[in-house]
Amino acid sequence: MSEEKTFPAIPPAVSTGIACETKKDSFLQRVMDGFAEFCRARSLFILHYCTGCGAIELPPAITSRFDLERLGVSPMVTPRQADILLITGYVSIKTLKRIILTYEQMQGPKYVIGICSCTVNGGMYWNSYATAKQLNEYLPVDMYIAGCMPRPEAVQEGLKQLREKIESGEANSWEDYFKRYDHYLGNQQHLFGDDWHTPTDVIGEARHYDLLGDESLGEHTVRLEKYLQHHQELGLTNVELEPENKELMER
Amino acid sequence: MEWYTLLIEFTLMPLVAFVVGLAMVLMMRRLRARIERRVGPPLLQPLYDVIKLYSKKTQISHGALHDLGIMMVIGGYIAAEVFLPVPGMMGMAREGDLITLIYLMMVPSLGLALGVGQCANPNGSIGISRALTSMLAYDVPFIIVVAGAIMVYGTSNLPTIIEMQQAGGVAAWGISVMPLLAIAGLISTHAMLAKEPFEVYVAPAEIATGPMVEMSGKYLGALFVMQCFQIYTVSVIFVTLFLGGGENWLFFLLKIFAVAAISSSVTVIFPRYKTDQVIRWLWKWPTGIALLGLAMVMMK
Amino acid sequence: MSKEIKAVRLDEVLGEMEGAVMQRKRPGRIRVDIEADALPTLLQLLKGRAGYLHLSSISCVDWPEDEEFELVYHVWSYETGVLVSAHTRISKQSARYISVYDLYVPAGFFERDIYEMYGLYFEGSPHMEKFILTEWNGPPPMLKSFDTEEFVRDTFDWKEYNPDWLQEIVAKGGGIVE
Amino acid sequence: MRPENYKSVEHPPSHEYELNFGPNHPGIEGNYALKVKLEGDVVTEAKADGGYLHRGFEKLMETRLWMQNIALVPRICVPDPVPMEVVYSLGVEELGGLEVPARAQWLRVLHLELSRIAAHLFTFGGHAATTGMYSNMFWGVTDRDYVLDLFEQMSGGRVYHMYNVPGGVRRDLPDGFLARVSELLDYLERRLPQYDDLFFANAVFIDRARGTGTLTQEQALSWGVTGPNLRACGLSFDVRRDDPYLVYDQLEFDIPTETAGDALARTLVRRAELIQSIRILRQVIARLPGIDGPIRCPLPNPLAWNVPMGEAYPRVESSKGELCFYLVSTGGDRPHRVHVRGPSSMHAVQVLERLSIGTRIEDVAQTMFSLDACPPEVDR
Amino acid sequence: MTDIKYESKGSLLRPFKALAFLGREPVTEPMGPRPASENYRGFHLNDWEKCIGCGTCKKICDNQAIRMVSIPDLPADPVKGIRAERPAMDYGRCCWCGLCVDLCPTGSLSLSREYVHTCTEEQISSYFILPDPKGMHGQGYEKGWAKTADADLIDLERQPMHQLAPDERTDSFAEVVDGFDPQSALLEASRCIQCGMCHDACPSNMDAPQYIRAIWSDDLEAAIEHIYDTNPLAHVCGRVCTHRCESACSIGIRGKPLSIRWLKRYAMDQVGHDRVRDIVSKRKAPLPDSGKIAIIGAGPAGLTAAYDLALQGFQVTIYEGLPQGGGMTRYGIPEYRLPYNRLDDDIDIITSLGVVIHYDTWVGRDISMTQLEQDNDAVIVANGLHLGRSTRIPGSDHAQVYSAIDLLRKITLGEHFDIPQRAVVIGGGNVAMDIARSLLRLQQRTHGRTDVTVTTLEARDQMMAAADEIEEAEEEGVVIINSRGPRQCTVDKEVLTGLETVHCISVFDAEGRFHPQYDEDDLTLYGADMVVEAIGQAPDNDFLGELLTERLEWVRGRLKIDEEGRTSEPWLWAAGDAVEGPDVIHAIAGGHRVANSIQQHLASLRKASA
Repeated sequence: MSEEKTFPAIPPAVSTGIACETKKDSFLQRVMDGFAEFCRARSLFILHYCTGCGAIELPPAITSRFDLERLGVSPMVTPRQADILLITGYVSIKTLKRIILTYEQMQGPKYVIGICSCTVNGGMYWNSYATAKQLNEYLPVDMYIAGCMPRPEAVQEGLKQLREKIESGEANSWEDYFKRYDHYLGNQQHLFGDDWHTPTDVIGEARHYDLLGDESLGEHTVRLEKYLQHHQELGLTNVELEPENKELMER
Repeated sequence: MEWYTLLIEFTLMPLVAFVVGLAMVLMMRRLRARIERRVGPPLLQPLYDVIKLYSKKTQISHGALHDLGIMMVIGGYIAAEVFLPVPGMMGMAREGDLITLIYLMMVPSLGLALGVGQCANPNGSIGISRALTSMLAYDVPFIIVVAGAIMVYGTSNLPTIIEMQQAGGVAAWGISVMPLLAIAGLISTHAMLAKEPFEVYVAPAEIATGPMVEMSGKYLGALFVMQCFQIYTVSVIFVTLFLGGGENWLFFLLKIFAVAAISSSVTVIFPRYKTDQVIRWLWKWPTGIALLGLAMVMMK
Repeated sequence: MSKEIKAVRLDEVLGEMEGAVMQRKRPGRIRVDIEADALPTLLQLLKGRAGYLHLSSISCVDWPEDEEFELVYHVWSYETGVLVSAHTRISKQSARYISVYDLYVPAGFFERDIYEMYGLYFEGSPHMEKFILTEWNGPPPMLKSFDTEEFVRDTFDWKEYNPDWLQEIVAKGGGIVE
Repeated sequence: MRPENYKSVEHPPSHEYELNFGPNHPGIEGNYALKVKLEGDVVTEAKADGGYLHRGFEKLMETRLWMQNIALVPRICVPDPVPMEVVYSLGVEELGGLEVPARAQWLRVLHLELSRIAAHLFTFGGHAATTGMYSNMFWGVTDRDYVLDLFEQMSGGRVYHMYNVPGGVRRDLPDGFLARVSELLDYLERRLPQYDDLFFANAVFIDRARGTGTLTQEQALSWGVTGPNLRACGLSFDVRRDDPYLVYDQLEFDIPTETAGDALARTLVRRAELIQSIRILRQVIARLPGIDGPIRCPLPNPLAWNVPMGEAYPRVESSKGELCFYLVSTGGDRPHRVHVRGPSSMHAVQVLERLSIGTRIEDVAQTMFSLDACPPEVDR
Repeated sequence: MTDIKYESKGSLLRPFKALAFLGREPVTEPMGPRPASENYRGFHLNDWEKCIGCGTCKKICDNQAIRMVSIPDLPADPVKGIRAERPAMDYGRCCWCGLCVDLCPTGSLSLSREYVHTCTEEQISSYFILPDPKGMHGQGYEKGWAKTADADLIDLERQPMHQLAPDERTDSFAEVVDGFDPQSALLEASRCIQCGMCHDACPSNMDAPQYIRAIWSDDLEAAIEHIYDTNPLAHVCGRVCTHRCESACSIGIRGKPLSIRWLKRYAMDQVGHDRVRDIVSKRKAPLPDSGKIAIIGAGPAGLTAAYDLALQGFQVTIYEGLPQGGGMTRYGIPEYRLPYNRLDDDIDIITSLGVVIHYDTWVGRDISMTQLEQDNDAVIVANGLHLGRSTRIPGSDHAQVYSAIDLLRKITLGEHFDIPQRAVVIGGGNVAMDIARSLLRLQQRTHGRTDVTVTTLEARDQMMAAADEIEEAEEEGVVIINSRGPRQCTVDKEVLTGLETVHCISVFDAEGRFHPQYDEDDLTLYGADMVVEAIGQAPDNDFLGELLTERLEWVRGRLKIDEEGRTSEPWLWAAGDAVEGPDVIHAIAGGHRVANSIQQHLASLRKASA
């Protein structure tokens, strides 16, 4: 990926299937979109990843007593299959890297739910050197559920709210990640250092799906591209840059 | 047969298979929920899931083989449905036979192997090798069962087999004629569905759902559809071979749902075996029973 | 070996160790203070002759005023039901000590932990690399000289809330009292 | 052509893989990873990778008042938080020379044993899920939830109770609580045969668990294994009996053991422990109404509480094994040092690494769950 | 219960029993939140009526989730210990441990049974709430986790203070109260929750939380440092302060307030006098803009002003008419409450800073005001209240009718007067108690028996005197008769025979003004050979001279001062009881005020001239 390629004219969107393309205003299209949103709101695959202690209330929420499957929720094993990334509480910096990568691997539309106090303002661990304090600096968050930790009923309520948000077509934070990628990347770089990068090509994706916004590219993405270019010149592929990335990927 | 009838049947048979398959998946999930002491998903949940997956706005592909593999998965089953006789629709069933069907049913597995191979995820690779291993394990008893059935009925043509059974009433049903083979057949069809205790290649806790690990959006949707086809196909084959096929739609559906229900119940109450245990178990019990059944059939 | 014999053996062992100061804190709890170079020998004797098979933990304490680390080895005898804590002090200057991994396998974990958290290196320990703090570039965080609150203040921002009720109060001249 | 969001890696031609088992992996308990090298699907090398849940508890505890730390400690081990509270309280009491009233001690035993039941039910669920048996997981987690209901009535919180404070407990029991505990125990006793049918006596499970992750007694002793895992190797040791704390010396209970040391033995030991916990709770229910008195000794103002100088090493038997805190006070209002010695720091790291080598990939998850390792406790 | 052996092979059929659950009802709860348990720890509730804004919740919060918000609409009363602040909770931090509830001194804070709150990124401000009794979403959930008697983390009881038994103390002027021993002082100090209400309530704004914290950490010298920040008469205040701090103490809302006064005394008593002097001398930090100041009266106000100014390098001269310093604290307070050597210590520290005190020097007699004005940059009037007010009832001009303040001065000076066999004191304030108890001691010493009656206009619960004073007085044998208004002093043949009183129905009228109503039919005579009037004092301002008196502005017999303590004359400041009414700590505050004002005034003068 060279630098010249960083700022070309945005290519036209390519149609890739149902509801994948940009919105056209035809009636049929709107009906289709509405229907897709209706189904999306009723089929919520959550990623089975316990990032923090709030995860302990998810098994009760999913199991018989509170049975989230009534809301169409199923736990999914890999980020590829999941729609919802549940951040269950504090996020240690080590985990945050994995979460970001996980998020980037998920397919849009994708939603992030921040559970517990810690995702909002640091929570209990506000003075801990090891945890990130505000989740929304690094990822766009659709819904917060208060509590330390929230009870299964609160999780249920949060998912219901998310469902309404999806159905009304407002749950577009995943587009925000593309559109304001520079902002998120900047915060990520602030925390992880300037050479932070994931093996995913967020900019390429944004370009492909016509999701480039005014803030998609900026000083931070330039830094990232320079870094990647430098490594490419050394003859390394994207993935082989660091063993860590490989590990990130293989989950 | 007129070409247009055939065309209608070619469209209708996979569609029926899909719809019935969705209902079977729902039944499976509801049944599981009941044993787990909970309510379970709403009625249209399997449909929502599939549509949701197909309406994902971004999509990752790992290359041409990945796409091709998934096409083979769906294509194999769609083709298989056309060879499966249902009440009122014969499709290609008269032209093909049991052996064709079995070959067609291997196509999806191979397609999956092909697709997953390109995903370059070790979990997927392990999953595929496990899938092929378990195929080896359940195919042995299954082939014996099929062989036994062909021997009993004297033909591998499915419509003929159905007609023979329906002509003789319940006493002529495969399950009465060759009970041991029926048992072995039930076990191996259950193994074919890759459900516990033979669920070795999806095993989430071991290899993060194996072949599905890199499947997203439409690909996963395709696998969901495949699951519908698979459970339908396997049930119909069993019903065709041993339960006299469908006299009419009501009985047909009752029978295939009964078979699916047995399979689903077993799934809920067992953990999974390890891969080597699966092979050992399948080569020991169902194979043994099938051989015994075959011997009995041959002695008659 | 009977409980009594083992108990006698403990006193023997401690008697043999020169410079070891023993203190019975309460039944089943013995504290031994010992020089750093004699501690491995003590543990060896305790394990070999008095049946202290279980290394419960190795704890490190930072004493910034003394420029020293205190290492505390808790060993437990399943037979006599006595927990011996062996205390020793290491100078922070050298920040190196000898591993007891070959004596007690669990030491591997604890020593790595102390290495990560305090920067105290254990010679001969098999895992002298990062485990928990692989993504951490700062100083060993458990050192008293590391101020986690200051680090957090420098690294992170806090959420700024501006709810309606607060706006109203601010308009009236009130507000958050710092 | 759609963009790839990462480039593929070619596998080496041999059958060797490197696989990251976790941290986002359903086979791993919590947010934890095991990097394994595979040949075919046999593990040749395993290396634990922790720190995903690291919050720096030991550091944070040094920055907070003695009383404030009660909010922090239960969070060290999420599935079994009560022993954390108790062991911290015991430590501060030892340092401060506080006398815990008898009623508080019995309440703590009640709390601890309920927590042990909850933790074991959770483990059965988790263990079953690794073998693909979700129904048992659903059952286990749901039945644990009934215990959480009791916790909620007792302490006002479902998961984090913060019920034990140095000097005693925070609230007395609500009315009719013991009767509800008794009901729950009856219920669990009715349920246990159903669990046996589904899970413990399930031939497939027994086939799977037998011989998985086998520890010999020598290995267990030398690797620092404690708790049910140690008892599954044939050594009858339990801190509750052999280094008693609270009022465990006034209670009758057995220490169940097995000799095989594999996943099955460990599960059976836990199952028997569940029964013993029920037995202990029945004794507590019988005796608690006769023990009146305060639930807490007089405490200094939490904002101005200097705990006398000294050190303490309290030990309790958590559902996972031997749990100790090493507390050092310099006479200040905050601890000088708290070292958390959780049982899982052994089980999830060195023991798991060693047990994984030579097994097949399918056994790794089961081994971990059968060891009942708790990653937050490793990471702290 | 079945037993499963390790050896058993298990069964493939037993699991099928679980299929029985196909026929059973699910255990799933209906959708929506279940009611939480009775002591659930949900979102906060705060009873704004009870809450005093002390901020203790903020201090115990280990997550810094609580912030105090000042709300202008709310009533604030520093004297009663009420701030117009309320806690606000950040649910991005809270961990629902409930320590804030357990430590809340008023019990206003509790947790509700409400626990569901979700919001989107845009609504994230809803995570920051100001709890009120209605709950987070105004839906009035019931109270969950609240304070209970057995789980209160606030220590409501005081450390007991040893004092002399009544029969031990009546025969001498020995100090009644022993003061804390180190252990109980530490324990008492540890009760402090550092809310700072005492600081706000103290006229001199003494930083009591700081020195209490220092006492608790056994760093008494630091405590002395903190005390001398705002109070040079530490011994005096450690003993006889009217301790408004203790009335404002937030622990006092449900329990006994902290013994702040005794703690100060403890710190002062423990650190030797020489050490205190060393500590104070280190504070001296001369300013360039110093000058010469004259102070009239060596009472608390004058001494405080002198201390402040001397620290800044001013040359301070105090003119005191009486033979010793201390003003009303010496001549108005008996020695059993304030031993004179302690007062001497306090004065010694001030003089050690270079303050010159001319005793027995009456301004107006020995030196004129004009002289002072000429010689100094500024003059402070702190002459105190040395004239007793009279009831002016018939017979009150009798020689055996004394004013309390005169009598107390006589006792201190050792002047002779006839110790009465029976004495009646009119008044219900602290001075009445002082004179009653002093007379009682003198009676015991002279006659071996005691008979002192105190008649007060107010009912018992309205009495002005401090509760412990009243209690101690009664212990010693003083008879207190409430609700009696003096009618006349009965004189029989030039000899005082007693005081006739009338029943007082009410003291104040509906608007709170002093307007006693009597029941004229209920007359009682208390026999006495001495009647002491202790109903108030007045200043003696004759020394100012006619000219100056006319130039100055007056308010109801007192010098008019602005809020900085300045009179209408630019060189003259006034402070202390004479302008503010009798109270030691107010006088000290006034001393600080004028010192500060003078310093600023002179600095601005210099600046203007330069």
